[in-house]
Amino acid sequence: MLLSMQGISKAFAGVAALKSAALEVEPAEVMALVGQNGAGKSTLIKILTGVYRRDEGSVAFDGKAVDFTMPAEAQAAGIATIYQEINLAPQRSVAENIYLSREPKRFGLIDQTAMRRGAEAVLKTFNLDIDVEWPVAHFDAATRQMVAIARAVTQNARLIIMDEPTSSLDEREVAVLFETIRTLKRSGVAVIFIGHRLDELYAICDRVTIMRDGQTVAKSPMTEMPKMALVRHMLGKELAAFQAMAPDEDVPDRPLRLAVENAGAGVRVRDVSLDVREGEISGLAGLLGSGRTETARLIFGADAMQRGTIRMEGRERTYHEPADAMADGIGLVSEDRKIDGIVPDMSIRENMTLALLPKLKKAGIVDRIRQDEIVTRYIRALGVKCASPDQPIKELSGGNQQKVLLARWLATDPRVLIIDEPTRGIDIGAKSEILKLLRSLADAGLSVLMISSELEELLAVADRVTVLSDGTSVATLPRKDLSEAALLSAMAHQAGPSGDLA
Amino acid sequence: MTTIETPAPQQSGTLSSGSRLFRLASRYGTFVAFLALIAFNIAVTPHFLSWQTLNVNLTQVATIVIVATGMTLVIATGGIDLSVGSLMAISGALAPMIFMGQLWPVENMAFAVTLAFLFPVVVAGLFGLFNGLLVTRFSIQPIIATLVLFIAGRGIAQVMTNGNLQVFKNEGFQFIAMGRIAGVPAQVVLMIMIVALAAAMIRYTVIGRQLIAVGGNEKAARLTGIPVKRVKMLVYMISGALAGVAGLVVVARNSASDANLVGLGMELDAIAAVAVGGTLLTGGRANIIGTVLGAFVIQLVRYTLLANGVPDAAALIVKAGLIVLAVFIQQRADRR
Amino acid sequence: MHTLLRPFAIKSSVDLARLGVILALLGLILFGALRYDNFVSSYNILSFLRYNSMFALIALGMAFVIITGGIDLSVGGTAAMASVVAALFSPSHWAAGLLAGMAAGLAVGALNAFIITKMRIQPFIATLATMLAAYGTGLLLADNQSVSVSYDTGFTIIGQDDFLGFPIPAWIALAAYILGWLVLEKLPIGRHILAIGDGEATAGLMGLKVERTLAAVYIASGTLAGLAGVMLASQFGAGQPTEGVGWELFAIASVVVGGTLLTGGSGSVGATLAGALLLAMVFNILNFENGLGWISLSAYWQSVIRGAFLLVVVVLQAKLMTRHRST
Amino acid sequence: EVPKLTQKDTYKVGFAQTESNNPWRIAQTNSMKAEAEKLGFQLVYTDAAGSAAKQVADVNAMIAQGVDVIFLAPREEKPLIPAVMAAKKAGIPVILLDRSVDPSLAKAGEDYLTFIGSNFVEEGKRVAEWLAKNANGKSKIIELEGTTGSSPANDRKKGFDEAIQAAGGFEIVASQTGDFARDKGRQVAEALLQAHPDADIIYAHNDEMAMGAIAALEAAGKVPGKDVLVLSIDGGKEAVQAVVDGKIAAVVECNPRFGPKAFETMLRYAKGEAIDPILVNEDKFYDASNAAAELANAY
Ligand SMILES: Nc1ncnc2c1ncn2[C@@H]1O[C@H](COP(=O)(O)OP(=O)(O)OP(=O)(O)O)[C@@H](O)[C@H]1O
Ligand SMILES: Nc1ncnc2c1ncn2[C@@H]1O[C@H](COP(=O)(O)OP(=O)(O)OP(=O)(O)O)[C@@H](O)[C@H]1O
Ligand SMILES: [Mg+2]
Ligand SMILES: [Mg+2]
Repeated sequence: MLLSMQGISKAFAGVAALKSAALEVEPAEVMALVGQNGAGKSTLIKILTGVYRRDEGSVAFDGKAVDFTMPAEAQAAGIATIYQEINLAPQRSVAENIYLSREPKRFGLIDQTAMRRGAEAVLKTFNLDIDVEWPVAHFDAATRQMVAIARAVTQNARLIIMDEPTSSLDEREVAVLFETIRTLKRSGVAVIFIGHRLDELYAICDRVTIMRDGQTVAKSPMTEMPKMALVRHMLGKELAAFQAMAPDEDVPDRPLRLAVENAGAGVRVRDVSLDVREGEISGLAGLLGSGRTETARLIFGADAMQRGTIRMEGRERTYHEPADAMADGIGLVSEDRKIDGIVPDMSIRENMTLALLPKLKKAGIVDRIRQDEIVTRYIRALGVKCASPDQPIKELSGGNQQKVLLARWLATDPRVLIIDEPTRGIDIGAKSEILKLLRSLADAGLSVLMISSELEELLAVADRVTVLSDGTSVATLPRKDLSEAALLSAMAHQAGPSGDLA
Repeated sequence: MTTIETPAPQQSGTLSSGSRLFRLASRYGTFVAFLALIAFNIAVTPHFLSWQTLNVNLTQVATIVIVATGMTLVIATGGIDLSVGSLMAISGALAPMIFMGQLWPVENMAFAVTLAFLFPVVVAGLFGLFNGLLVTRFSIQPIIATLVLFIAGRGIAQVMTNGNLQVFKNEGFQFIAMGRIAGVPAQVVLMIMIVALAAAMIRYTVIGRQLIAVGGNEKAARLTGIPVKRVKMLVYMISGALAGVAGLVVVARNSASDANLVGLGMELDAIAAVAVGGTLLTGGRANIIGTVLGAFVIQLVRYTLLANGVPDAAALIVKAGLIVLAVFIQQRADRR
Repeated sequence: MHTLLRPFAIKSSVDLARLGVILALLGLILFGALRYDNFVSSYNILSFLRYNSMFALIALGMAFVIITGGIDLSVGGTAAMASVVAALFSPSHWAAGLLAGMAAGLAVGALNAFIITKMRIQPFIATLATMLAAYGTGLLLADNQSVSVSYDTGFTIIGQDDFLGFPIPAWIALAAYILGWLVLEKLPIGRHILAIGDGEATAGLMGLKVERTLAAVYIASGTLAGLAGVMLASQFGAGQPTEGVGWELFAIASVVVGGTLLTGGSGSVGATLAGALLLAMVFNILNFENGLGWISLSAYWQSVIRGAFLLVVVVLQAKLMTRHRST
Repeated sequence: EVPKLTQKDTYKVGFAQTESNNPWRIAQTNSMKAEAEKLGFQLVYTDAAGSAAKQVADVNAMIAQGVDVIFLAPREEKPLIPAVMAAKKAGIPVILLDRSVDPSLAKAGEDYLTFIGSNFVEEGKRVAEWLAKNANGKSKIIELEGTTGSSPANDRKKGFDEAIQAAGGFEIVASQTGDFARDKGRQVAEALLQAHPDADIIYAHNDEMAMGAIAALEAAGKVPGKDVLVLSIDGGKEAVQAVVDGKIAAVVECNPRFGPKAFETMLRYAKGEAIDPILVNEDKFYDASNAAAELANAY
């Protein structure tokens, strides 16, 4: 056995995150680690790699008892880790990030050429052709994720841990990643794969370990664990159905709420036109780097729009600041919760009501009673797993943070909600809850502009999908024309020169 | 398929009463340090237990607290304000010039004194606004942005007075430092009012919560519609204005304004008070009461060393050790 | 991009700011040369370099500290204390003075490292405290007075003599800067320092030995401050426990004018040198301006002008950076 | 030998001031400036902002600019030696004002022309001697020192402490720095009076701290001049007025008006006259007996 973690317990400030959890991995196998948001997956991993110290339990790696006190030791022992929140040094170059802490050297000095060549070579195997000397911050989330994966893969580790590696990847890249994992497996490397997309787990994993509430509740070969059983173990109950929720027919005569015409700024958004109507979910699809996030930021006034017009409920508007867009009833749940979303040291309560604060005041003073009422309501409605509303949001698991951010915007009662990758990092139970919630809000009159890389999600809830390619809106598919094939072909057909699908 | 039997869920969140006591004690780390200092003084320092001691320490700490309150707000947004000492000098130089008729003739003394209270504070506030502008409009890092006025501000005060000492006697104006309200020194009353207002602002008002959010994650704050720039300009302005108030107190207390020395080194005392009080310099938190306690600790350390005849050189070392110790205790408390 | 051009590529707004400081330095030199007699005389250049080498050394250490996202306020106090220690040891041997002074600096650096990495106190507060402690120790050791160095053991050569026509302090500073450049740009630890400045937690997760690296940086900064203290003692013939006030701010300003962000994660050794020289040049120019006799600048106007100059430099730099960012 | 000074109509003279953060220094600078203006000389003025090292750099900049004479108010005895030597090497005569340099390293009449000024040790001593005669049974002293490490603070302490020891019957109950500043002086006096309520003499190293001490006394409900004797050094107008008012018991003058004497000495040297190595300022002593009469002459 390569890795054996037994009886692991860990409490944060007296609240148990792990209660005697266990994890075992054989050499050359891909072990799926699944569980609801907050089940303790990331914590278990961080205990293994020495980020946190365990309260109880034992860890054996490669037959020897180990107790890493910092990630450097785990790395030296042959464990490479891609953490859930992508951990790269943003201002350092791609090449440096891949080789950080084990730089190639010549005469004691860093061998820049070897480093660049090496980085280019690995990234080529991931079909990524980028200038490796640019800072990582220059690239989008997906590219960064790939760089993090490349870094882990090139460490010659015996065990690679991937905590939700695919959450910001599109299908092409997922395919590339899986090919890489298979290659690793063939060379005897074991992989721990944490993820919420069940199809992916079944596609790549050999065995599965299921966690619930800080405990290991089941483990079995993947093939012996039917989907329904897996979900039941995970949730501790049956899953509510997750099917098409959008009405089958178009309702063309709904009034237009938000109309964007020929919007553009810089090179990332060239020419985007899209409509969001009253009471509908309008999807925004596109390959990685097609400019969806940038478009959302333009509409919301977070970046300056250089060309084009925005019409909100018929009136032409210019938004210089997010506050302007908010005043018109627009909200944006941003894609990167760590950078653009949470205020880490503030409590859940405060984070949830941040956007709402100006409306919560009486003579400049926050109305605590209403605040509490709203917070309690949304914690219950979205099932946020937390010790109390006063807990700092940074202590929540990734998925639960996402729920708080969603609540932040729902609480403002917006007329248009732009939502960028709403279910990233959210467990399957909560995912269908969130989609259902969005759908019912739309049915009640809210207009949603939903950016998603998961086509099935768009297919399930969107009334209409606009497809972006290389910063340009290339197609708008009405409900009746929506299908995975249609979306893919629209995305691929118009893919720019850098696109591989042609 | 193997399924592990789920053990009965354990009760979590229970703590032994001993560790709970420790948590309680260390949660108020600064307060404990403060009490320890008082106990030490009662035992060692001659004539410590008297009203006059309290009076001396309260009046001396007032200016630090006033400045440190503004500093806490600035630090909460992730900034820092090095210019406070220089702004004290500017406001301290301006006030006597007004009621001594050097700027414009004094026709009505009551009016001139009122103006001498308001005008310098407004000017200091405007200089603070200037800091804020540098930080927001030009995205200059706070240390450097406020370093500009740290260097130039005292020069401005010196140029205004030609470096000369301004000696004056003006009962109306000096009430702010010499007067008593219900037996309590006026500057102490002023200090309490400012602290109470600031604490209430942080805790209860929208703008207070917003400035914490700005310090905690500026990008996220902007995306929730918080007017980040305006919030920042406001805190720098408040910090400047409060430094202006402190400058008035100092010159009023001394019956003299010396542009060269008023507020010299105040920025470090204020920052130390904030840090000892448990507000992280990285922003995203503000603990006004902690700052007050921090300032009290620093004042008491100073008093203790003076009263016990510790020579200056050794006093510096002791002060250094105590600052580190106090912050250490406070941080351990926070982490628990 | 053509491979030859690669190193010159402006990949970040910070690169542009660095270019700006070098241009500003050249501009100021040109201004001085055209306006004042004897400004470019060898006497002025050499005494300028001799005097400012101390500050350049401190700025170098500060640059590394700031790149990690920290700050070191103790450098001035450390230099003062080290000058006293060096002076006290100088009678036995010149090398004893040199090493003792550097060791004193190293000790303060190590104390900083301990307080910051082990006690986990923020650098600003930790080094504020050690600044006080260093001054106190220096005053105690010196008995509140300047301590004469020995003129017999050759200790004063370090600060007062020339080598190949250049002041020895300038050689020392130059050597330190070349070493610093090598460390930052060419050695793994330099990259680690940058990565730590980018995000300490992240760097830890990427397997860097954060504490050890941080400790090395603070120790280096302390040692460089110690070396500056040795120069102070040697150049002026005395250990001076009350010198060094405000040196830390000068060093911080130099680093920032050199385009290094206080938020850490980026920085350049060369531009720091340019920044230090630029700010020092302002003093030199003000002295010459006084000599012209057009305006007899009072000391007060001098500080207003220095502040205004700093303002102009940082505002221009900020403009450069935002312009670059938006394109 | 000291470099020669040729006789000219006008000169370019350098004045390297140490700092300008107190009234005394400002008076000194103004006096120098006024005299240079009167004579029509070009004055190159620098301010070292309290740093001996910067002062050396300032002197070097003066040398580079080719001044004829350098007036140097050395911040410290030892660190300014390189400046004196550099000027000598460059052929520029140096006149030291108000503080001297280490006599074992540089000599008057050899390395520099002369030293004009007062003797800080002597000042402290004069205060102590006055006290010995006029204390009227008061004996417990609080001493407010100048800035730690500065030579006037060290010397005024030394002169006073030694003489008061010699006089016998006195006790210095506390001695702490007030940084030569009024505010700090007041705060320190407040704390010390609190810890030592029996103190009945306050000796301050300069007027500013003495004024602060008076404020502290009044705040503590004591009467300066009656309950507690306040003594000071510097003798500026405000302090002499306080002597007249009975708040300060006695003050030793330390006159900052160096201009006339400094330039006169320089011109005499240019004419070829021999100059004494030390030109001591005649400093007055004010107490109740003469303060009212001398008030008009105080600086
Ligand atoms: N640093 C911390 N301080 C306090 N509580 C924490 C901390 N880190 C994690 N927790 C808590 O531990 C529990 C497990 O969190 P963890 O991040 O391991 O969940 P996860 O299974 O990775 O969830 P997700 O799928 O959302 O990423 C959560 O309840 C979380 O709030
Ligand atoms: N593989 C890549 N190589 C170079 N640049 C890239 C790459 N991927 C993205 N980018 C940059 O990102 C820009 C658009 O990013 P944006 O985040 O708007 O896209 P997105 O469609 O929202 O993608 P995501 O799925 O990551 O959210 C592109 O114009 C490009 O400059
Ligand atoms: Mg997780
Ligand atoms: Mg995106």
